[in-house]
Amino acid sequence: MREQLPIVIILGPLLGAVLAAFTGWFRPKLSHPLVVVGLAISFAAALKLVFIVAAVGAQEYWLGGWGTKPGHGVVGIQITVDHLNTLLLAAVSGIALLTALYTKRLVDTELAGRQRYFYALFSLLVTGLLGITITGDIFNLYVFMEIAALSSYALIAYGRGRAYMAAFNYLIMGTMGACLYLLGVGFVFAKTGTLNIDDVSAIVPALGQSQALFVGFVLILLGAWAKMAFFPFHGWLPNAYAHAPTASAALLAPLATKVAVYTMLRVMVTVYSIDYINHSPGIQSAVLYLSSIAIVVASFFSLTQTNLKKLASYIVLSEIGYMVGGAWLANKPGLTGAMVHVVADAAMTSALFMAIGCIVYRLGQAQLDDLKGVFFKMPVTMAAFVVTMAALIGVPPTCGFFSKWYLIQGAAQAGVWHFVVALLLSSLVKAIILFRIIEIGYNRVPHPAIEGNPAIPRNEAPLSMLIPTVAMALGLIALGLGTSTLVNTIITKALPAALTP
Amino acid sequence: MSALPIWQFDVLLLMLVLLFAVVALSIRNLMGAAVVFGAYSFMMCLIWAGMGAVDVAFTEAAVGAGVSTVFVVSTLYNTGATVQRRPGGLAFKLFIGVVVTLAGMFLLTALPDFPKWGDPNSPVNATVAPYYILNTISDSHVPNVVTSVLADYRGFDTLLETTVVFIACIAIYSILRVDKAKLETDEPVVVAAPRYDPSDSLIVRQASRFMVPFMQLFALYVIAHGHYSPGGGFQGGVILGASLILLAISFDLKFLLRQWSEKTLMLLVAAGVLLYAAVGLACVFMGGDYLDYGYLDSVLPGERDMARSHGILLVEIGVGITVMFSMIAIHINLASNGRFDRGL
Amino acid sequence: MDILGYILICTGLVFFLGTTIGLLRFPDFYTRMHAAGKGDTLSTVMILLGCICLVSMSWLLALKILLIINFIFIGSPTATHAMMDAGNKAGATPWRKDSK
Amino acid sequence: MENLMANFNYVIVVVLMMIGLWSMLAQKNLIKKCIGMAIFQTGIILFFISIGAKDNALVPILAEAANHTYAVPDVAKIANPLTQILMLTAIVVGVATLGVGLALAQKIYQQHSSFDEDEILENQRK
Repeated sequence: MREQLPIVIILGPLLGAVLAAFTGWFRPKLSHPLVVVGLAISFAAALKLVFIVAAVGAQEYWLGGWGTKPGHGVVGIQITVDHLNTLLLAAVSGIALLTALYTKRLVDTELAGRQRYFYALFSLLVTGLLGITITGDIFNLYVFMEIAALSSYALIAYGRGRAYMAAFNYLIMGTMGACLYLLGVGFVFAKTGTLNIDDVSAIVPALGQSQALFVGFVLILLGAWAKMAFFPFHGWLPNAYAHAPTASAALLAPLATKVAVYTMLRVMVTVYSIDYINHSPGIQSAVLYLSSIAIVVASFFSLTQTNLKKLASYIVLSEIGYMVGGAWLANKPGLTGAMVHVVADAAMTSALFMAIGCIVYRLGQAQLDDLKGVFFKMPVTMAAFVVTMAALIGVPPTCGFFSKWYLIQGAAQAGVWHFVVALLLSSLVKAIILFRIIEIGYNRVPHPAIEGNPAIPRNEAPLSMLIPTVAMALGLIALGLGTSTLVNTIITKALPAALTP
Repeated sequence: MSALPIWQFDVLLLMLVLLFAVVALSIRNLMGAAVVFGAYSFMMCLIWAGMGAVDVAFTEAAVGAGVSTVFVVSTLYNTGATVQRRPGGLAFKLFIGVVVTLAGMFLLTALPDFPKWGDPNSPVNATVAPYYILNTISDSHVPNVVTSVLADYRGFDTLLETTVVFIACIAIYSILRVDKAKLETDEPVVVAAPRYDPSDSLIVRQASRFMVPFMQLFALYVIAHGHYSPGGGFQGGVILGASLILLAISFDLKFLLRQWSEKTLMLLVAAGVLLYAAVGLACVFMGGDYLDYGYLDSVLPGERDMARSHGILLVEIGVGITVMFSMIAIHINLASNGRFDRGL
Repeated sequence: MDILGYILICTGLVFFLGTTIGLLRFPDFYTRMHAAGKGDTLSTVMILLGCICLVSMSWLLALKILLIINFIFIGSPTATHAMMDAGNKAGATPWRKDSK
Repeated sequence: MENLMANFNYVIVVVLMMIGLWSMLAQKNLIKKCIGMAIFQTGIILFFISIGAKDNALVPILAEAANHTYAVPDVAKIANPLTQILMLTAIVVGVATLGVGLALAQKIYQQHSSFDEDEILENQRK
């Protein structure tokens, strides 16, 4: 059964979604458990594979048994679990599982009467994201991309009102990204004749300086950037995530962009080699400048926001700059930092949106001014929130610190000082935001002792939401403590061997 | 069956395609734009058929030109159909124009690097693809190479593609479907004045009543004969769906919903995906990899290659079911504004 | 047989030309639809009949083409009728000799 | 110039792509955006079919020799099946996206009685 594990990761959420679509008509209550079971199976398989990969190396799986044929390469579709994606697979399925448990109450209240297909779409989105991560075939990746994209449009549109326009804009940008990616795949395919990532990467160096391959590379990158809302293409993201129902945003925000970053990493590291980037210094420095701009601009926009959800969306945007920049430093600490940060940021954003979801659930809205006294009202939630923000700032025992440390190290090594400045600046901005929220949450309430009225009643979010939130926040610290182990056992092996240390 | 690419003819068609694209985007009447877009798709079909891609041309004729146009038209039926010209915004349009032109120039720089058009020894034609042509008979005994690659060698893509259709269906359902009970209080509904109701006409009704059985027969032939001739689950499913959409248009939605209730439709959409996924899962339980139909030889008649052939038929049926019912469900949703009562 | 096929196809093309001219030159919606509906059907059927003559070796193919002809014979006039009817309901006024 | 004629398909692909992309980004009408998206997609499909085309090639359906047997096919004379499969998938994905886009546009029209992006944004600001 062990060799079937890679496909189980995909099949769990896929079958869970299809079955949930059935039970939505007979026993609507059954949809949620089915999806949770599917995600749990997927998570278990992904976790097992992390250990297998760490112990024995990459696992390959050929759909339909169509593997390598002499003279033709791989004729079928291959899915691969290797050092580069195994951690992200575990993170995606794990976060999705926790989010699925967490969203139960939110969906019952926020989307009452309309939740027939919510969990099916939720699970299909996870299928798409896991598929993008696991696949070893560049065209198959496109199909998974569209699966994830179509379900996320629907999940955002659940928000109604302005969410429709946000979803439509996302649809246009997302389709543009996917089309550019597909065109890039076409260019690569035209020069190499194969779609399998391993085969392509074996052929690419032999072709030398090929303009078609270069154009394909740029197109694929542009596609991935449109999908991850990197700086020039970022317009859709804040509206989409802020107007989406909290239940959808809690899943979309942590995972969708991170998986797009992974796509970029996969293309940079495996499909093309990292030398390819070192040989085009003009583009490298341009992208580094873009990422710095992305970080700074997004950070300042997050300062001006008054809505908690929108603020968090801008934080997501600035984090994307970290990862793109780190990857494009194209040296060892930079890439390590980007790879660690993909996983760490998925966890951090997830915890952030979960905490915000708890607040929204109790307060009904998420304007900053509504947070008055929230620390007295929901102390546990806010504790998780503070831990999350600390992780985003980069306070030592949390995972945010370590990835940021690697990134700064990489930037210093490459001598890209503007990136260092941007990183520190964004940490500063996040610290300001945190203190502002603390100030609003603690101080703007008339002190109960002075006014003589009883203390603000504690009114925590329900346990089904609180436990995943707290678990996620604790996970941030655990992940931080385990970072060095993960880097040593898995991530170093994912780095290309030719990289200068 | 030969397809001789007369290249002058191709060039003419390509220019026409460009013209149609420009017209479809510049025309101010949106209904007209939809129709021109349909014509554009048909032109594309011709080009592709000329390059030997009959299956693609068939699918585009059924999906791109047929069903897409119906979708656009039924959307417009519920809404306004003209573009109001508004002043301003020229600078933005110009800016985008410059950006897009630069992008196009960038793409054109790769042109000299491409293998020559029609070269049988180009990487694409000489690396992986020959395997399929040489081995399709011995592997699965399916002479239509497209079908065997679609459902067997790259069957996973097709499973996901079916899933995409399924997602589109449930996504549109959850976006548009509104509860009739809530309708009065919840959202205002803009109903365009009905322009033309074909169900008035006896001729249209009788003609479509006469045509529908033939269409369905043809669709079943396309699915079942997909191993030997162009076609398969997608094309057949779309035609089956189109035959019922024709009924829905020429009679009314109620007529269709009497036979296929909303629940049945939506369940069958999921059933097709489930059938496909279950066939794949059965292969795992028989000891093979996922979607390795060869391992089904103990339950299906014939040796491994015939088991593959039958497995392909099974999954094509699954594809057909999903595509057929999702096309109908999407049409009903779009045409009736999610109210499932009346519409185009 | 081949010659018959070519003759049929050429005749069909002539009718097609007539259709096109009619579509462009006739004065109002109804006469244009009349040209399009009638000429189009006849010319397509003739071209397809010509094709049958050219592929007379294959009976299956000929049968398929016959089915297509059958379809066009039903579909095309019905579509023309539906469009005419729609035009009538939308209030397109017919052209008269005395109207300019 | 000869190069241009030899690769005429690719030039058309690039132009179609430019038209589609411009329309997706610059047009204000939601339906026009959807149509532009579809044009972009068909352009890409044309690209894939073009790279898989072969001169004087037959359709990728093997001809039966006699009695359910098949001769070994001449690969150079049979069009590339692989690109065709990929594009079958892309067409279906395209229509799925178009459908979702139209559904969203319809919902937006219900709220704002307009397909015009500027007008919708103005409405939202109120």
